[in-house]
Amino acid sequence: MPVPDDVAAKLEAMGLAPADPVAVDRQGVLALAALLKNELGFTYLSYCAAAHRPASESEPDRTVVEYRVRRLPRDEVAFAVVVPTGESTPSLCALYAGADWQEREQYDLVGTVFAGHPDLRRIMLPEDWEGHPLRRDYAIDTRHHPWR
Amino acid sequence: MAVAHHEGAAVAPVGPVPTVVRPWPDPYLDPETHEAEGDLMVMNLGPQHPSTHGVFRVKLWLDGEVCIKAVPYPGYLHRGVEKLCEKLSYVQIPPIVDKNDYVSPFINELAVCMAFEALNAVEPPRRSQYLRTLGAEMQRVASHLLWLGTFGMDMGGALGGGASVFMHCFRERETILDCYELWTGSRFHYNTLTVGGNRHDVPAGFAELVKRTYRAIRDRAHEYDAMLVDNAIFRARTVGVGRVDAQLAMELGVSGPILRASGVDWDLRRDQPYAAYGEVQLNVPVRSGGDCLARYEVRMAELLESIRIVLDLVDGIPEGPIAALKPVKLPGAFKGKAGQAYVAVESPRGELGTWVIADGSDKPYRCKIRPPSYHAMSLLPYLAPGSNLSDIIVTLGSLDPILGEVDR
Amino acid sequence: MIENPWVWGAVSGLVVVNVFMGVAAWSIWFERKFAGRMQNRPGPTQVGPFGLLQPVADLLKLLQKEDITPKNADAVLFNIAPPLGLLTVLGGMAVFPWGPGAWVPADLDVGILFTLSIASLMTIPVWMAGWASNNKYALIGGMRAAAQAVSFEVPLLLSALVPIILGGSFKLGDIVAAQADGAWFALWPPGPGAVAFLLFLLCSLAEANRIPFDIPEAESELVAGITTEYIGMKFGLFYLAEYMHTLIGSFLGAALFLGGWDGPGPDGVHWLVAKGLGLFALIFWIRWSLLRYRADQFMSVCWKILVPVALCTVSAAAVWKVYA
Amino acid sequence: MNALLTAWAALRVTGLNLFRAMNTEPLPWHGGRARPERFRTSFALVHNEDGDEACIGCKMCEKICPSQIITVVPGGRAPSPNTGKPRGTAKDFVLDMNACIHCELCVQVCPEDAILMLRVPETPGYTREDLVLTMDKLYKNEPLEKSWGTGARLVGMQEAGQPKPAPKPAPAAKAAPSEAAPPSPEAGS
Repeated sequence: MPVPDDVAAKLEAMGLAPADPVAVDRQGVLALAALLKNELGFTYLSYCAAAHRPASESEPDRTVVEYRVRRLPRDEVAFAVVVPTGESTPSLCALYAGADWQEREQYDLVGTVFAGHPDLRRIMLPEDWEGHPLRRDYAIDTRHHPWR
Repeated sequence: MAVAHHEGAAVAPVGPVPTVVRPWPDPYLDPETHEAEGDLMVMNLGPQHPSTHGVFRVKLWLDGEVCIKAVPYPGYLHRGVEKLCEKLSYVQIPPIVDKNDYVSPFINELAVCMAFEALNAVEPPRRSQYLRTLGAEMQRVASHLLWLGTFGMDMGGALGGGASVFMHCFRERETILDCYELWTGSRFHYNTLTVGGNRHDVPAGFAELVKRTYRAIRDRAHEYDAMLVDNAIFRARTVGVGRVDAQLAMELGVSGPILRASGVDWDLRRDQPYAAYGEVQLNVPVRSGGDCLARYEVRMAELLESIRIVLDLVDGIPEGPIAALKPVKLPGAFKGKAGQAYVAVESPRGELGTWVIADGSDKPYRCKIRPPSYHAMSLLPYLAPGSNLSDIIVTLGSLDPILGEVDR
Repeated sequence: MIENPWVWGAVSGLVVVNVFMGVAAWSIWFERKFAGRMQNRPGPTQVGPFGLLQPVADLLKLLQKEDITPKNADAVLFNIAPPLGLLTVLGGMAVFPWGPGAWVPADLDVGILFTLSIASLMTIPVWMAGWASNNKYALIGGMRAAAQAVSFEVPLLLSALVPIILGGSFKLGDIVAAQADGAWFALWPPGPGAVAFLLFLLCSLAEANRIPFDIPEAESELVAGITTEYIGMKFGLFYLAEYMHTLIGSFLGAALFLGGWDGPGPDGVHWLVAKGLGLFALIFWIRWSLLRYRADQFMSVCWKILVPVALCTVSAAAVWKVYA
Repeated sequence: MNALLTAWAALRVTGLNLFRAMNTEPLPWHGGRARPERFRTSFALVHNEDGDEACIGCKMCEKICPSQIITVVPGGRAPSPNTGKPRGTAKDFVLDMNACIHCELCVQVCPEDAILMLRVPETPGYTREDLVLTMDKLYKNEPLEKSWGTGARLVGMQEAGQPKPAPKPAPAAKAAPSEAAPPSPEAGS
């Protein structure tokens, strides 16, 4: 989906390239989300999803967190934040109530830490589970504890 | 509440946190601060409970029979589908995701197949698009019928009128599954879609069977109304119960009939047409009540609308091939071009999306399934406080959660 | 007939209890068949011809189950509650007249009051079970049952007052005799009798925990209500007691409002049985067709609608009795 | 009063259904029901028209199976006892029905139409081992009524009407990507 025109204009004013997803850094993600929600009316949080990227020659070990918000019925914008492993990204819970469960799921499965989340617990896996299964370095070939 | 094992993580500098007014109940309420008449009772509704529609636990703090706080614990049915998707090749995934939303497997297959096709910009042939639309609408009727039955059961009990509604709905649903059985050979987990098209063409006699089946369901729909919505007890149990605020629902990402029952006119089939929906006349029922009755009305109207679409479509399937790609012979038959795609379809429960990252190999790099029920379940901490235990059950039923999809 | 009241009581009591238990057991078969047909399915078919031996199979299954008392339950109360429940139900049958004359195990002068009060004692074992189970679902179920009993006893007694007023006696046999030759209270006098019959039917649904008033059990909310922790024959006794409660309610209704053993052709116990079982089937029909009220709605239905209507009916019956 | 009237409406519906035909499927030992020809349940290995075991041990089904329940041990090429021509054989073939999801992919990929699905109702067993179909059990299933789908038929159905393949794979070629998506989200940052 192409980024809607009014959003593209605002994004350029913020110095962001209108792409799918819009790449934004951790300092700017809350401001961008607040802009999208409060000024542009993107009140529907479609999903928050993270993907783990192992360290490469140019980049450190990191997760990429992508949020997609919609202005019903037709427009949608996605923005992605890169979170180096061991650091955290601000949570969008204060803006979108739905970010609560979404970020908990990503924390549980991918291991991204969201700062300022009111209730960051595991949601899918047992509380005493070790590791985050959707990380690329998570081994699935042991059939016994600790399952990795 | 911070959890010990990530306390060491460096916190990124946070900008000014916007303050928001939250007109809905606080899901993070500390029960200690509640002034109860007597003692608070902590009740674990589930994981083994007849009305949680699967394996699901809600921890309820009850003051008498009135709930003051609810904390849901999903995950009892977590099967690691997303991890499985990283380990299986693209062509092996459709039969696996059948099991996510086990009430509408066809639409699950559709969602992942469309996402994979979007990676390589594969366009399925027209006949396949029509068959997919037909199958999806047939499935929607089956899914809503199952919801109707279980909703009746939530209110009428397994040994009462609810069970009769349930059995009547299943009677109709079985005939729908007979249609699928004729088409795909399987009653439920069809594996009939593949990347780039369909695996099964419709056989002879299919259109007649579908027309007979769906006309019969349409002609009996008034019986469910007589058993449920016309009934004074049903009205007493649903009017004003579990009222969903549209603003909250949108922030939570709740979609589908629940959102439409709260007055938001949004349907992916109409607003972002996929498959052959662009060529199908579609009326989207919307109610503004936001309560259980409105959700019932929206779903019933959708059921009738889907029956109409099925009856319209089944004779007008264009001729032609059913698949754009060669039939699958090897796991590596399809390789996704490096990149990412997000495709959402309208499942009977709302926006069912697939977010897939490809790295050029025959397996997805990351495949996230965005299930509508997960978002619907996140409504529960907001709906439960202040309502009676019986109302929580009805509200939960009206959200139509499929736990296989919530937990994946 | 046997002259000694002790021997007569023992013999007739034994006959009534055994026949009744048997009827209750086969009524489960009947309900399953009946509900099955209403849901377009055959019901039990595998055990015996038409599944007729299903109750025997159920009984054997229940007897084979391990007898478990939960660790933290109050063992004494937990274990005496089911037989006590059955006992209270059976007690109500003692004064029931099965035919004209001496066809009654114990002919009390206040027979109807005895029956109703014994039947309402059922609340105590139910609450006992709910409390002793040490289970939150059972506790809520027991609490609801107690609340339901204190509210539904009122319209039940009031509606039973109507035939008492019209028949001019507390003795069940006299009430039935007063309806001889088709002057059934449900039909004559027009008005109070019919309304009272309807009220009685509704209240006996509530008394026997049947939909739409089955909130103490409410499987979709409370798992199995008071019987959540019960297993095997202890559960079976509760189950049986519930069916017998329904059965007694329908027979009482037949006797109080439908003329008992009176009917076209020769009078006799066959008419009573036919009417009783007819009412019984009606209760099942209602049960498998309606939804359940919420606890608070059901209380308001009771106090705001049933009680006032019952009071009016009693007054109307009294007026009829005095002036007509 | 309204409650009573609407209750009567509900009673009417259930009363009406008392006299409707039953829709229960008869139990299998009472005849069961008619099943459509594509109906698929368990598996069978079959012999080909020459009387040879059709399986050539190519492991295609083992590779495609999403739940990885098929184990094929190839037996190498050997002359057929019936025709004398050399052909592949399978030394062992195990299909663990405990985890089968009936996706029919193994049937679709089989180049020799050797593995087929059955059209008969599945029979439950008493142990988990009953559900592990060894080669003997699979060949014992051969005389049972089989589903319509075979590798050739399924492939034929999907290929029907498709343009004949040019030397290069035709469908992928026409799908020219209009907008090349970035390889990963952070590429733009």
